[in-house]
Amino acid sequence: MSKQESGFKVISVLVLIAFFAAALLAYVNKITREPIARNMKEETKQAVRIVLQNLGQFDYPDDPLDKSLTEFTARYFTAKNASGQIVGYAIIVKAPNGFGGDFDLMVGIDSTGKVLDTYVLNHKETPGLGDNMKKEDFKKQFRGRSLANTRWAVKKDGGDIDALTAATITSRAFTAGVKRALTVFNVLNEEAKQ
Amino acid sequence: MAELALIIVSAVFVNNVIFSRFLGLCPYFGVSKKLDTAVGMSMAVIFVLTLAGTITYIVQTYVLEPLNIGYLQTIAFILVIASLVQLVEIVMKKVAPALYRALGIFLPLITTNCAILGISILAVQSKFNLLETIIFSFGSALGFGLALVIFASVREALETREIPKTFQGTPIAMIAAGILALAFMGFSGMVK
Amino acid sequence: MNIKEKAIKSFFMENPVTGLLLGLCPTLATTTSAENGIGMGLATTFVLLSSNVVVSLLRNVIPNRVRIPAYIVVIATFVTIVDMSMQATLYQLHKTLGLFIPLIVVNCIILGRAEAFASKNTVWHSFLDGLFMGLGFTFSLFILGSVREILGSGAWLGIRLIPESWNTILVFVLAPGAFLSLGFILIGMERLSRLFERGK
Amino acid sequence: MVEILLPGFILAGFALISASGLYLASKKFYVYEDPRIDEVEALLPGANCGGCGYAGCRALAEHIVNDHTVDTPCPVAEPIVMEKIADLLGLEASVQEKQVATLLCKGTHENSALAMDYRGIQDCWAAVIVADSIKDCAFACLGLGSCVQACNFDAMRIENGIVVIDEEKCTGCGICISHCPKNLLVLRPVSQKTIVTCSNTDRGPEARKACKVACIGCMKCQKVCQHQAIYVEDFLARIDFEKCTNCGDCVEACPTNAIEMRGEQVYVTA
Amino acid sequence: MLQLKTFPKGGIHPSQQKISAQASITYGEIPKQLLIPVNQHIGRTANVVVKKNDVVKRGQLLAQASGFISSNVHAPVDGKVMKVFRFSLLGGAIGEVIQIQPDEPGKSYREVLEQDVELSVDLNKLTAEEIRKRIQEAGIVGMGGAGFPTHVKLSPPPEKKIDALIINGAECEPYITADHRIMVEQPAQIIQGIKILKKLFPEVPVYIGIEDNKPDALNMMDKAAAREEGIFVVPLKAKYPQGGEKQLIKAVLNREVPSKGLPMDVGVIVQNVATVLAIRNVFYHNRPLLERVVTVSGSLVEHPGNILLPIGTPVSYIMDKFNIDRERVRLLLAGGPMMGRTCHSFESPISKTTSALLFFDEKAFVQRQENPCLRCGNCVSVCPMGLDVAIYVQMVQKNKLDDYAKEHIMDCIECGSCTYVCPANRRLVHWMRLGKRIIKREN
Amino acid sequence: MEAKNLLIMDSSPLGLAGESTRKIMYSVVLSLLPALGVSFWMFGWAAVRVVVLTSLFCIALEALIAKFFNSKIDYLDGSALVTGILLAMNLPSNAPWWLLLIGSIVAIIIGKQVFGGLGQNIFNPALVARVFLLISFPLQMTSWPVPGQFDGTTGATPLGILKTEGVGAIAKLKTADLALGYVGGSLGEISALALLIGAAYLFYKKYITWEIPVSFIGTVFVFTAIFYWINPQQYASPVFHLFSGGLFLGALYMATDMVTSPISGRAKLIFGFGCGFFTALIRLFGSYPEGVSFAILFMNAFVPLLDRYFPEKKFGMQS
Ligand SMILES: Cc1cc2nc3c(=O)[nH]c(=O)nc-3n(C[C@H](O)[C@H](O)[C@H](O)COP(=O)(O)O)c2cc1C
Ligand SMILES: Cc1cc2nc3c(=O)[nH]c(=O)nc-3n(C[C@H](O)[C@H](O)[C@H](O)COP(=O)(O)O)c2cc1C
Ligand SMILES: Cc1cc2nc3c(=O)[nH]c(=O)nc-3n(C[C@H](O)[C@H](O)[C@H](O)COP(=O)(O)O)c2cc1C
Ligand SMILES: Cc1cc2nc3c(=O)[nH]c(=O)nc-3n(C[C@H](O)[C@H](O)[C@H](O)CO)c2cc1C
Ligand code: SF4
Ligand code: SF4
Ligand code: SF4
Ligand code: SF4
Ligand code: FES
Repeated sequence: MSKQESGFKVISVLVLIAFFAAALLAYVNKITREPIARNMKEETKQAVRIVLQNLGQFDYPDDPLDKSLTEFTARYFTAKNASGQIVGYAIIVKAPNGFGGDFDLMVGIDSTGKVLDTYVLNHKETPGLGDNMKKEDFKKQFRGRSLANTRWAVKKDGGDIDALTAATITSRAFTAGVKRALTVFNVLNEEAKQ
Repeated sequence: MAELALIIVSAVFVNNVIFSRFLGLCPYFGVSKKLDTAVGMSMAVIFVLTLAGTITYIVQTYVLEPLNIGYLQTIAFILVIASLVQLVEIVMKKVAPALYRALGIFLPLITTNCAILGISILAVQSKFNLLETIIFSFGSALGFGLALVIFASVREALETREIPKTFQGTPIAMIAAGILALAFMGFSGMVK
Repeated sequence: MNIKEKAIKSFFMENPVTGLLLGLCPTLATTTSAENGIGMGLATTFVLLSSNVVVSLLRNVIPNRVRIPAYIVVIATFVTIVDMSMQATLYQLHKTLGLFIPLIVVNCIILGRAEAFASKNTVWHSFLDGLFMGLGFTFSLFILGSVREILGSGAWLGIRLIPESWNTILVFVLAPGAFLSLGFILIGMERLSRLFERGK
Repeated sequence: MVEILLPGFILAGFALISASGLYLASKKFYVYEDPRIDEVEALLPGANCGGCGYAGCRALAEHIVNDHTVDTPCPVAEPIVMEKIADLLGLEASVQEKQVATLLCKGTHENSALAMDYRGIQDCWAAVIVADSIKDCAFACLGLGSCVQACNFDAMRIENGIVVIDEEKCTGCGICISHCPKNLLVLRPVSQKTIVTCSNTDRGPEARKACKVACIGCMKCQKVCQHQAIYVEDFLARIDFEKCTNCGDCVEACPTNAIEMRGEQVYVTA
Repeated sequence: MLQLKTFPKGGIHPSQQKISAQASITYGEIPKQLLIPVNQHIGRTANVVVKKNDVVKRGQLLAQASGFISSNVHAPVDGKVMKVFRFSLLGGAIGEVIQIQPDEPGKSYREVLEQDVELSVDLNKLTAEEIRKRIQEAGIVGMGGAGFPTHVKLSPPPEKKIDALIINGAECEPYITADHRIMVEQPAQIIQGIKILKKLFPEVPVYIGIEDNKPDALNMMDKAAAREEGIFVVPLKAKYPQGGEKQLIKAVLNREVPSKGLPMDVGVIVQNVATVLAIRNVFYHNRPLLERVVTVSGSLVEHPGNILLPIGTPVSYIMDKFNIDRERVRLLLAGGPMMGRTCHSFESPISKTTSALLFFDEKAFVQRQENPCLRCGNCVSVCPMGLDVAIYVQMVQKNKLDDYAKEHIMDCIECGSCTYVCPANRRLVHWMRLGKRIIKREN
Repeated sequence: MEAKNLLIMDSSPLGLAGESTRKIMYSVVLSLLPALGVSFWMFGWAAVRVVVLTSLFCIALEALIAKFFNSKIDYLDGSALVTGILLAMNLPSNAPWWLLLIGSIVAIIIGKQVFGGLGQNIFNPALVARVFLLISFPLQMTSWPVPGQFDGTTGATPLGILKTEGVGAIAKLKTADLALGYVGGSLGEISALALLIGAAYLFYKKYITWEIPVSFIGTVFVFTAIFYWINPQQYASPVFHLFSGGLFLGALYMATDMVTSPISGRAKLIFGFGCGFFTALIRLFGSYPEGVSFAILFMNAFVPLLDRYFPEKKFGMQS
């Protein structure tokens, strides 16, 4: 064993390695930055397309806008048809108090305030239970519902929504999330009218 | 105040490092054969993790973020943690030999314990402030220690039981850990 | 060394997970499905392979005293590269594996192999070692992932095996199931190892 | 270019700070330790995985150096590493003739009958708590196998009331010896073929009564031995392995078959 | 009613079986031959001082103590030394015995005793040294079971101040009634013995502890002690193992002998009643320890009784005398069923510590298959020493004794309560004894 | 060995009190009869089916293991039966047969036999199974048949209602109903009174001691009382907590399992306190409505530590 390596050599080798490592990473970062950013946006865009797919052709901005209400904040995309008319919104809200905490929910709403579709962006609900909220069986009951035509609570709490079996907590959060999105819609709709 | 208490409860029980986050499992199974060792290891982890959480927080907020080089997070953190552990070891050996004999021997083990890096990164991801980061790191380490100490005592007790040959050693340890994880599920949802 | 023998060894007797009990965190955390297991395994294999090669290349340059920090820096570099490129190409998978990609850095297997093998062997041998160790790791992740996916979700590699209306045993995709499955898999692998050993 | 160089410099800065910090600290806080610990540690993988049961590679190295043993192998390292460490510490014992454990008793059920109906815990030590011997001979092998339990190499078994040692499997580790409450086991070099298979130190008549093949201390073997290798003490013949040539004269002379020739007879010329 | 004293923690109530309690002490004859064990005590082996064909007189020294903690052995009758050899003793050990052919076999031992004149003893003239010296010469050892040389016990180092003497008349073991009968029949003599002991420890109160299941003994001793200053009879609530000295001290004085400690550490000396009687005989008859009362009982004994026998009498003599069918005996116990030791030879001789011989057939032996421990804690709750028996035993079985267990296992008094109550039939005492052996072997 | 007229040699003592494992286990079965009777009365044949099936499954599994792996196992010693019955008492009466089978497999194999069988397990087998099932099949394990109605109506347990609907929803429940069993729940948790009667028998036989039940139930009472006192609008009353859920079943029969509880009295008190504390914690703040099983299982892991640091008081420690 070469035990008496000089302090200088020891330090400089490490410094050099660190330098090259970081430089390499910076280079890789430069290459991948674009695709990553695109991936991130793409995911949301994909979601927007899903929740608004019944609208036919539409156009919407690249980045969502923020909307703060008193109790919560939301982000939204405004979908416009070829003639620039608002045909719907894709609103991202936090669904509060799920089994695994709040989760991000995107709700597509048409210009009349009816729910088109929902999409869960990321969540910590239990696989096999809470995450059944992504399933068609559950999602479909929300289509066409508006703030006015529905009691926004699960049946157990005296509302109109059928809860997922053994996942009432998730269902409540989900329902509350959709309701939030509709509230945001109302505000946006008012603003747009003005 | 209540916020901080919740962070601790969450880190110790609800999101226990071992049973919920799956971090630091190698030392968990490696160092749990004897109770005394487990206690020493727990102390060492508590000390180092709290320190590491603090320092990585500083690195992240004052160096990486302002310079916009977040992608160096992993490499910078691990470098800082590794040096920190070694520095602590060197200093402790000289300054507090008694403490070193009790805890120091565990220090090298800790560098490659993914709980340290994992918790540091999680603290950053959770956007905690400095105080919260410290509490979070400390709580997580406490959770690790709790899990480790109970488990070590269980494994010592298993030594005196008639475990079938096939299951002796690691398999029964895994199963015991599994049952313990079942018990820890009871804490789920206590803190969101 | 005979490649076949080496393969059997790193898949069974010296399998990082079931033989050496290393790298447990990703093993347990990311194996909720067979697919995730493979993804994690391959990511690790890549890091293992590259860092083994680089460490082997640098083995005569790096002074003894800083070899560990130096290796860590090398490994961390590759981990970050994997991290970024997965995010760029396999976005969904990267999202599920989450925190455990950066944590490959501290996966004990990698540093262990760098130290135990690559720092003392030629580039080619280190490459092979990294490859087989990595594949052995992937293999056990795949097995564990399969067991948990089949029992916990009633599916395998995403293909539903049992009718939708049947119940699956949810625990297996949760934390307790990970430990329990690994406990039983360890026994199976031990049996297999002994079989191969005797076969020799 | 800047966006590539800047991170490089930053991390290099980190490295510089930590490396020189460590360097200085290791100078300032230097503590003397057995340098061989460092050497052993350098040989170990340094993965610090704890797989060996010690808290990291250094702890294992300390154990190896301080306790002077390589009994705990590192699970990560290639086996050659442990050999190297053994070499480094000069642990390789000089080559010795293989030793095997040997039972100095032939008190099978036929030769020395059971004196009681022992129903306690089936363990030799447990039995001697209840009775000094469970056979007629007070010195006989109890045949309850405490030694068998202790052997790690599966080299012993109980047959017809006494323990039989598989000399192939026996490694001569000697663990069994201290596990026999009757002190009936000794290590002997494998080439030593002549053995007095008795430990009874009672006078002739009593010994005879207790066991058919007991040594009765008649001195015939002592007289017949040309190498002064066998002698009687306390009414029991004993062989000096140094002097014994395995000529077999004593075996012939013994009236009770208490001396035995193991395996092929090998004559060693002085 | 006054709350009777007893030790607080643990203990059991095994069936008493004191069937020989009302049988007066009878006397045996001198058997055809005697086998005198050389070692009947705890301590160093005595040196045999006679050889083959020597003619010995009653009371003559046969073996000389080989140090302070050792004890003399004397010839109980006139006779001739036949040989000295190794033989099975009661309780399974093998040890040296001196075979003596008596001159007058068949002579009633009572007659022999009656030849000993009763001396008058002037207590005031006796000095402490002299008392200790004569007890030592007489080969007195504890007759309560352990056989510890009495002169050693009676010579505590000066820093241990003795402030109480306890006379152990508890006799808590089932079946045994030897001490009981002594107390009923010879209370005055016992008091004489106590008064000799009191000379060694002047002003120190003496307590005679007797369980309440022996009302006649309590009554007799009470009467005998009533006239004496500083001698108190303490009735005790029957509970096994009240007679264990640590338990007795706790019951009588509420003092706890520390772990690994001796009674003298709490200022107490405990002597068995038979020992006290033997001491008395040293002074009133000038007779060393030559005989003792043995209870003969068990399911195969038609007329259980208590018999005074010269030491060295073989069991076979007793079997003949009590008409015990050899063919049927499968279990021979020296001592009671809780602590007594099994024996395997009818020729083994009784010794200074043999308090009872019990004869049983196969039925008495409970064939027990050891089942896994349920951790029910019965063993722990009855252990008078507060040991975590079940846990230690699991460790012993796996050879995984930790320091804590090693520290405490040695405190086991082998009373057998734990095994008695274990629902899983575990041989706990045997394992505990094995554990002690292992620890001793390691040291 | 032929040892016909040789004398028997063994270590003392030679007498035994005559207790046996079977006696203890079958006494436990006996003591469970009142509670079983109540559940049969309330839930009808469905309950009988659950009890019979789990008992059979448990015993049969042990018999199989005895046949193929370890002939030393005495599968009729009653412990498998106790495990089976207690598992049944933790399940809803409408549990499908496969759920019972999986539960029995988990209890006997993962909970007991991998540790070496009777007496060797660290964790309570029936509870391992119950928690395993609860987590795996929340659907089946959270819909409880309503007692006295045999038409398959299901509802939530009082604690379930409390958790999902808040304090207001439980106001209409009467304590007497809770104690006597007129509320939804698993077979064994519906009647505290019947359980108490059975436990009194075990207590009389000294198979269980007072420490664990008293400190367990007492701790739950005290903690829930504190929160009730702080805010009765948000937290249910301690009396409600006492008589709902599996508290009595857990405290009297499951935390007292001798194999998986500590030995000394002091340790038992602490064990009971821990069980009570975590039960209250989970009930008040967790997302599971009931915490008894989790709490006991969690405390089971502390038993080796408790045994070690709170051993029996040693003789000779009085200074
Ligand atoms: C392991 C486990 C995970 C669970 N995950 C969820 C979940 O993700 N979402 C949810 O609403 N309930 C979940 N639950 C169920 C709740 O604890 C609770 O029983 C249920 O929400 C209320 O039940 P109900 O729908 O039957 O009224 C989970 C239960 C268990 C055992
Ligand atoms: C090595 C040893 C030394 C002893 N020393 C004394 C002593 O100095 N004083 C004393 O009163 N007893 C002494 N004893 C006797 C014990 O206190 C006790 O009486 C004896 O072991 C028998 O106890 P048992 O019949 O209760 O089992 C000693 C015992 C032993 C084994
Ligand atoms: C469990 C146990 C029970 C005992 N029972 C008695 C008894 O009943 N009577 C008695 O005299 N000694 C009994 N002993 C012996 C005493 O502890 C003690 O050794 C004796 O009283 C001391 O007196 P000695 O030296 O005169 O024999 C017992 C010992 C033990 C360990
Ligand atoms: C008082 C008592 C309570 C018991 N409680 C349980 C229990 O809750 N769960 C169980 O599986 N077995 C129980 N058993 C049975 C037995 O102890 C159990 O199967 C062991 O844990 C298996 O080793 C109990 C036994 C007794 C005597
Ligand atoms: S213990 Fe060692 S010496 Fe004894 S028989 Fe076995 S291998 Fe040979
Ligand atoms: S040799 Fe000794 S230990 Fe082995 S069986 Fe014989 S008596 Fe027992
Ligand atoms: S452990 Fe010893 S002292 Fe305790 S009850 Fe058993 S035999 Fe008696
Ligand atoms: S009495 Fe027997 S079963 Fe009970 S704890 Fe003690 S050893 Fe175990
Ligand atoms: S992978 Fe080894 S500690 Fe996490």
